[in-house]
Amino acid sequence: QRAMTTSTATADSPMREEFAKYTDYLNQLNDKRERVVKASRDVTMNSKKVIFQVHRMSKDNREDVLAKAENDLAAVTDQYMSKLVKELDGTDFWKLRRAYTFAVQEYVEAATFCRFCKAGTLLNLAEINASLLSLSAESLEPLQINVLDYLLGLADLTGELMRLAIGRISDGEVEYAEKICRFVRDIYRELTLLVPRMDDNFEMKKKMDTMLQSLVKIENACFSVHIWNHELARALGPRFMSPVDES
Amino acid sequence: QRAMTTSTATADSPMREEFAKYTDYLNQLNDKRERVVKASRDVTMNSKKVIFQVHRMSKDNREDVLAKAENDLAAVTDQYMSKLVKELDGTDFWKLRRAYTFAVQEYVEAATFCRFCKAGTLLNLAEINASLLSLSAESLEPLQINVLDYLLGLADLTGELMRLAIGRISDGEVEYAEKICRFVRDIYRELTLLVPRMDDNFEMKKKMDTMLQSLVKIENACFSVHIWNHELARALGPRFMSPVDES
Amino acid sequence: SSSSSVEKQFEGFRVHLEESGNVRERIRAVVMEMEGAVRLMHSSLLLVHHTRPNPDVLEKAKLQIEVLKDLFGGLAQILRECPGQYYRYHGDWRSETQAAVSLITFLHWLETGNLLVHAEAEKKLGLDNSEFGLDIEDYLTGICFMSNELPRYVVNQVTAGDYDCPKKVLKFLTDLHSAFRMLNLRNDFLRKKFDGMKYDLRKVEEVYYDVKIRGLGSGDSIQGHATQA
Amino acid sequence: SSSSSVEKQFEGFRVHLEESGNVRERIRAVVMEMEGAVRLMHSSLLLVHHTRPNPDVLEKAKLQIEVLKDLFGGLAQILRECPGQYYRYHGDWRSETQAAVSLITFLHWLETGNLLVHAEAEKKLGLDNSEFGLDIEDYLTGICFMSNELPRYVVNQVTAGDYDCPKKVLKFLTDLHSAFRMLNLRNDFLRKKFDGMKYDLRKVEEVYYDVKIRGLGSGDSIQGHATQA
Amino acid sequence: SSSSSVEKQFEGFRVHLEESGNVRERIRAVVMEMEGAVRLMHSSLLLVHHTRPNPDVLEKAKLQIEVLKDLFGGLAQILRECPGQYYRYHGDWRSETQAAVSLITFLHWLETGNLLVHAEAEKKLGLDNSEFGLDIEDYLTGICFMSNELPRYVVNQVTAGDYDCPKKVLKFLTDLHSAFRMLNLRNDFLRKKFDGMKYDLRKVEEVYYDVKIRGLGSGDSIQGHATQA
Amino acid sequence: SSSSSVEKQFEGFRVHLEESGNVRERIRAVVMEMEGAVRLMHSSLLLVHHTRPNPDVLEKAKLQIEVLKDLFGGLAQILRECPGQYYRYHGDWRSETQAAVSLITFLHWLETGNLLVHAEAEKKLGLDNSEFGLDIEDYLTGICFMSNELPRYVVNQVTAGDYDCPKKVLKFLTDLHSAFRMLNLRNDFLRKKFDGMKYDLRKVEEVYYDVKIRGLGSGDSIQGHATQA
Amino acid sequence: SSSSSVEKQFEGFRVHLEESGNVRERIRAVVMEMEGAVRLMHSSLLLVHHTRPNPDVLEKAKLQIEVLKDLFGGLAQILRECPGQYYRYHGDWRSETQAAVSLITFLHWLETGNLLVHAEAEKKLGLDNSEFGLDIEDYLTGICFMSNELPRYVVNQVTAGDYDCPKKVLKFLTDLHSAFRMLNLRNDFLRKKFDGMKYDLRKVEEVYYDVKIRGLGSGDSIQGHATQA
Amino acid sequence: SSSSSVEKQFEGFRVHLEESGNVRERIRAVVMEMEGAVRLMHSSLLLVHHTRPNPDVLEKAKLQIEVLKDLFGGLAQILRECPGQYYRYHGDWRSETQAAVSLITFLHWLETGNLLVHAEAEKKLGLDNSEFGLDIEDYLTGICFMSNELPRYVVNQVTAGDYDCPKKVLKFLTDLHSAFRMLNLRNDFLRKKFDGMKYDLRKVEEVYYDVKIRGLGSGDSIQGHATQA
Ligand SMILES: [Mn+2]
Ligand SMILES: [Mn+2]
Repeated sequence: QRAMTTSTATADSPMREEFAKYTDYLNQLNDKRERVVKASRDVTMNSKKVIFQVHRMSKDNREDVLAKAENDLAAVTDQYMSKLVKELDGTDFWKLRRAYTFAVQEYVEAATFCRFCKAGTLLNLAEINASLLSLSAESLEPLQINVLDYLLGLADLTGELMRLAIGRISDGEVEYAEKICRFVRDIYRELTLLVPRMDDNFEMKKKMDTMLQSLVKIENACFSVHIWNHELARALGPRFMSPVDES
Repeated sequence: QRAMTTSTATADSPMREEFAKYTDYLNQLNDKRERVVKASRDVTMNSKKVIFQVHRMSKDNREDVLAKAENDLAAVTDQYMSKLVKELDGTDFWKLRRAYTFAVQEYVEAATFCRFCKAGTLLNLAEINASLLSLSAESLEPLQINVLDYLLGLADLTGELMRLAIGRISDGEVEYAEKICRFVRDIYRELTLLVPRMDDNFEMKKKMDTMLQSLVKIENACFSVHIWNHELARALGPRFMSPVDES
Repeated sequence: SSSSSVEKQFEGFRVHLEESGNVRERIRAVVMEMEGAVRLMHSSLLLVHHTRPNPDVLEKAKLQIEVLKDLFGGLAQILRECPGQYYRYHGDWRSETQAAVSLITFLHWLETGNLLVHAEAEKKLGLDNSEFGLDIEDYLTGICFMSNELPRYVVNQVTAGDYDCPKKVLKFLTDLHSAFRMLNLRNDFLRKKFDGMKYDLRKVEEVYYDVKIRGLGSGDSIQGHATQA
Repeated sequence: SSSSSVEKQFEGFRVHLEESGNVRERIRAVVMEMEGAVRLMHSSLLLVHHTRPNPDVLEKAKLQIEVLKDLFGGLAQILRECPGQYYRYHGDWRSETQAAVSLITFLHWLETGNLLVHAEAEKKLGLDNSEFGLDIEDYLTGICFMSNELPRYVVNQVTAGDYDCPKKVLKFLTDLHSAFRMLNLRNDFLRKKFDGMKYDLRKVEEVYYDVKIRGLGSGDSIQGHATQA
Repeated sequence: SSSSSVEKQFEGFRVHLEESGNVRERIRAVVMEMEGAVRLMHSSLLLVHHTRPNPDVLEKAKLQIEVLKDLFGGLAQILRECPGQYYRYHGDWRSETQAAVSLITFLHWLETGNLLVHAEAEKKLGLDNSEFGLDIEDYLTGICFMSNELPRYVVNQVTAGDYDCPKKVLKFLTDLHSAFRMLNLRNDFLRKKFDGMKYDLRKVEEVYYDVKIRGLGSGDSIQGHATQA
Repeated sequence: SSSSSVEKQFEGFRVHLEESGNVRERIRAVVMEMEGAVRLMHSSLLLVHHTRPNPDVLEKAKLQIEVLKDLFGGLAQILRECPGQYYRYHGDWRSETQAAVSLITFLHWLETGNLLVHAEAEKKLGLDNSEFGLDIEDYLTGICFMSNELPRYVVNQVTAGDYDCPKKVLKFLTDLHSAFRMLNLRNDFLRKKFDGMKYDLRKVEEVYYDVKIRGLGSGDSIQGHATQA
Repeated sequence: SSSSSVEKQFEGFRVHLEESGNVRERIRAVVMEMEGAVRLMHSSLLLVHHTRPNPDVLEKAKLQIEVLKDLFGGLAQILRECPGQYYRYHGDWRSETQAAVSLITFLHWLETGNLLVHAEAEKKLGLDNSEFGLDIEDYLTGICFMSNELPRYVVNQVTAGDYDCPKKVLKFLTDLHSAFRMLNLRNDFLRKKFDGMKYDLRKVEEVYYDVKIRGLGSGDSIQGHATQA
Repeated sequence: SSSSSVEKQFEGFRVHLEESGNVRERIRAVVMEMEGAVRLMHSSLLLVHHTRPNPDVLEKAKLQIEVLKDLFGGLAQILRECPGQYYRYHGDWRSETQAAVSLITFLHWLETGNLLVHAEAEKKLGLDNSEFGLDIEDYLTGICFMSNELPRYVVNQVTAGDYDCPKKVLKFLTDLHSAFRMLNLRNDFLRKKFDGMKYDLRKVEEVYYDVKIRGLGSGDSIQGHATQA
């Protein structure tokens, strides 16, 4: 009968011992990847909630809303980013990057969004990474967000800033909108220089297109409110120019 | 200053109370979806492991290997499917289907694969669903896998059966391969009648193409071994026909 | 034999799928009628853009609500035969439902100046029983569509000489927008629609101030202007 | 000012990304050489299909191993400057590594009849330090590519008159396949390659029996045949 | 023999396919000329955006109508040889026909302020015989394309100082849009184009609003403003 | 007035579009039944891969031909009301017709070993009157689909013990392929399908080769073998 | 022998392919530098959106023109070695050339308000000898890309207080668009880019309209307003 | 004025583009004829698969070479008017050239058993002047296509009883493959086609194996078998 000879000899071949090692390696790697994916989903979802919280800001409630948002962000850092750090276990940051990159991008988006609304400045990668240092156990190499994920998160930030700008104009805060406009212009311009150098920049290129669209939306909004204000100033006459310029 | 009038009045509008209800609803739904997604990943990964275990089967170790596979499958059911059932919380089976359908398909694939290897029969949907009944608490409506997910899982099963058939032929079990061939033919033929009726059948149509390819691979393998055996039988003369036919 | 047990199960599936295929065909027929009713109601309501709103226009539009109610009743009837499967077929009538919501909430606002809340919308469409309700995301999407009509409405009303309209709409839309901000939306269709509402709000605001600086609204003079007059 | 602090940070990124861009360019140059070396080695080894294997053929192929070792050394050198970023650039030399593994393991099998295990492969390619190792999935993929050569080898050897070759290859491939089955593979590239190994195994088997029933192998007569002779 | 009967049949097919291939090539040649004529006419008509409309511009555009008429005559000639197959080749000249309709109806509107109705359009393009008519869906699609030009036209006319233009266009477009809404369109290309018409309408409404709120149109003084004066 | 003449025209369009919408709905209903009949026939015919062909299998498949004939009759009935518009709606039943042709020609070949020619196919499907025929490109596409079934058929028949099948199929397919090559196909769907036919031919050639080199077919003894005997 | 004559021929091919491979590698190196220079120039020019245009911004951007000129010189040098093969490698530097053209023509327009014509562009980029010129389609595509920048520019200049900018840009873009329309473009990339230009034109027209209707531009007083004054 | 200098420039572009458009149209006409000739030649040559090769079949195929030569002459004529632009239009006749090469080299091999070298191929197709040659990569791609025909040829010849064919083909293909391996191909279309050649080689090896292990070829007796006899 066919194949009689071949199927028996294999039971305890010397190869099997070798392959047992490979098996362990692959199993552990896959388990780790799964844990990282799960931790990442929590980071993503809760970072999104922080972003929504910031959008609840209006002229009158800014401090309260932002204080809550910062609290929520701190909770994301302490509860969920720390879990991600733990699951990553101090290694394989690059190997498993695809499993957590979207979460980290969303986290960067939330953190930089909070900072801009609070202080009008860009939260630096170094600052974020400094805040992550305390999360990992002493013995482990701490997770440090890489430049690529930071920049990808920043690209998404500009979409949120666009929404914010439109809202601020409705709320009468034209100067705030103009500040956002300048900020997004700066980021966009800086990124144009960096994009071609980024690893796998296909994704980033798409985000740059979206970013330009967002920027144009902000600029168009500033344009309409500007000509509108200008017409108003003319209508009211020179005596009444100043309060309008202040707005 | 612009917008002075509008931003103040909103704080305690009657709408807010209404929207607080909507907010709660959406938050709960999203949280539930997240939990279901996570439970689903466990089901998927562990079902895949069961399938690999079954593939370790050879002529000599069948009972042992399958016993272990069935054990593992039972563990998937008890530990991971039960968690999925719990997270689904007895409701929203259709609403959240997209969050768990791939997991359930993979589970069906694993369960039907085990059954075919053990008994040579098709594990029915009713049997699977019966085994799930015990997982949910008395008070809840139990998760019942729907026909669509079952059929989608079945379509994937044929890919595993193809791999199995090729392996069985190498292992000399030609009759086993022919049995698989007949089984896959039956499933394929039955499914051709059902596909057009399935919801969103685009996915299933793709799987049907893959299934036909798998079937053709099995048939081609059976063909080569058949003509090969026939040539052998001729070479050995009529006296030696019988042992070959038996193989 | 194994093959015949396979056959038997699949025969069961065939029956099951044929039934659900029939359900879909029946839903399709109702939905096509819903599309017609929505279209008619939309056509009737659009007239508010070209005249000052008046009872005749609104009454004609309201007639379709009853039609829609009956059609939703028809859907509910069909779905009653498939308990627990509302969301299986939900995608088939989704966009018509959203359009219907946008129209009845617009109509309600025209009549009362208030938002038709979810429970009332369900009631109006005869969806108030526990089996066949109005999905909240559909309701919210419908509200966004309604908001999209408001800038156009305000522009046309001002053109037609109603200078008090912008203020009323602005108040309503500001409240609505602020209420929407409480929601945590996933990055999906609804969020995109909500983004559009911001532009509606801004356009209405611009019209409001256009009217105001020209001293056109009743009792709405702004300081600068007032002084000037 | 805010704008200049932004600029400063981005200036840092620019430097960082330029550096990593340079790393990529340097890797690219090495990988192009690796591709050439792999191609040469492949060409040399292919000669085993057309003649009985002989030391000359193998020696010539082995020369390239040293070249590859040096090139991997070059890569390691580059990567040493970016600690912990092996997997950042890994995709850039992946397919060349897999091809290299397939060739050295095939060569090793031709010489010894045994599988070159992972640790030995690392050593042969000079990858044995902890910083720059041989990724296990790349090693396993390389093994699958090697397996793809075996049916062709066996067919050509039999044509060239070596009737004992099929048995030897069959034993080896059976063991290898059985060892592979221990792995839990994700549904990915490696799994697809492993599926191909099943077909290799079957083809080798057919050749083995072709030879056997014709009583061609040494000491390999099957009963029926033997009796007949 | 069976084989030769197959051959004979295929010889028949060869002739059939060659003939229809030739028809397509001849249609292609005519359509390429139509494309050119449409382009020229479009270029001429575009000048109305940059000046107040004047007879010279319109006359130059009208010259192309005769060219188009001849070309449609050429198509009709070709199709006469394939009775009953108008719709088989219809797709080949469809988009040029739609473009032609959009241009001649725009031109007609500029001259008369009225919609060029289907029968007149057929006549203008020499399509009035029963064999080769102007497909109604193509006519309607062309109308939608024409509507897309109106917002731009109105913006440019106001810039050029014609403040009465928006009112006139708005009246025309409102009527047209409301006539369209009576149709029960399938979910296809035409429906999508028609859905776009509402954006044209909205834009024209906004321009009319801009003009009116600033009291620019003749007989368009706003009440509030009037009092103020 | 101008506005009412527009209205009147659009009323005419409404009627026209509604009528053609109804035609499409009626066609849709027939086509859905055709799809079901085709599916049943396909499923019956699939059984020829499971066993040696036998009358029962073929008889069961043949039952559906009558069903299809009735359905095509239904289509013809509908189209009779729209003279000259066969090709307007043609796309709606095209793929079902092609599938039907592939099945009836396969069945005919199984019974007779000959190609069912176009005129016979038209007759079988009741399409033989001049108004509603079987489009030649659809017929040819159906033939290509039938050809795709042959490699699988031949493989399974040999496995089932019919060693003369490959020769027969090869003869048929070679003739068919060579007849097709006379056609001058445009660069379209049919051309692509025909290009695929060469893979069917190659596979059948290989099966015939496999059978012949092993001396399995009747009257197919190979010389080398013969000498040896 | 035949085999060695084959070998000899392939040795010739090897040399040929290696040479053209080297040419490509050298072109690649130059093109990568061009990409960098284009990027820097783009980034500098983006500043015109941030403020009213000023000499500093333009001077900084201009620095890169010299860099580009040198790089094009490098390309020309390489191509000089392969006479008649400009178009063989053309695709390798095409998109960088188009980007460069868009930037230098934008810069030139900012400085002079005129279009940089083809001959001048060639000269600026040092492409004025007969061997290595600026492909006309690349020049035209670059012009289209430049046009895409204008709507954004005009919006930002108005916001920055330059109310006369729209009129100037509109004049330029109208002339440019009308010049383009004379061309008979094939249905390709350039045609698609040109089709996009009409959206730029429409946006600039709207900005001009917005400015003019509010009486913001100098010498742009609107009649209605005038009366009121 | 500036505007008219722009116009003048674009008038130049119009002429330029029209000329190159005409060139493309003329090339298109020639290429369509080439496609036909290639198709006819292919059809004729395919007959070698169904019979033992014979002079009649080859002679008929050879007739088309002259046709192709004339058509290439036509192309050369057109290109002579555009010096230095061979590679600009090269893509337009590329695939027909490759197909032509595959056919004439296959034909040549059938007649002589040798590879038709590049210079001979150029000569056969009348491409031997310096202006309009046969691109080397097209020649090589054509060779790869020819190689794809060989497995099929060998299978069919063995079926037809020519057991010595595999050995001959194997020798030819092995030499060809080994000559190809000397080339350093870029990662492009040609490389992909060449990678496919190894499957042809493997298939031919397997056929040779099949013939040899059964002792069918002349002078191909297998040792074991011989002993047994
Ligand atoms: Mn975001
Ligand atoms: Mn699977």
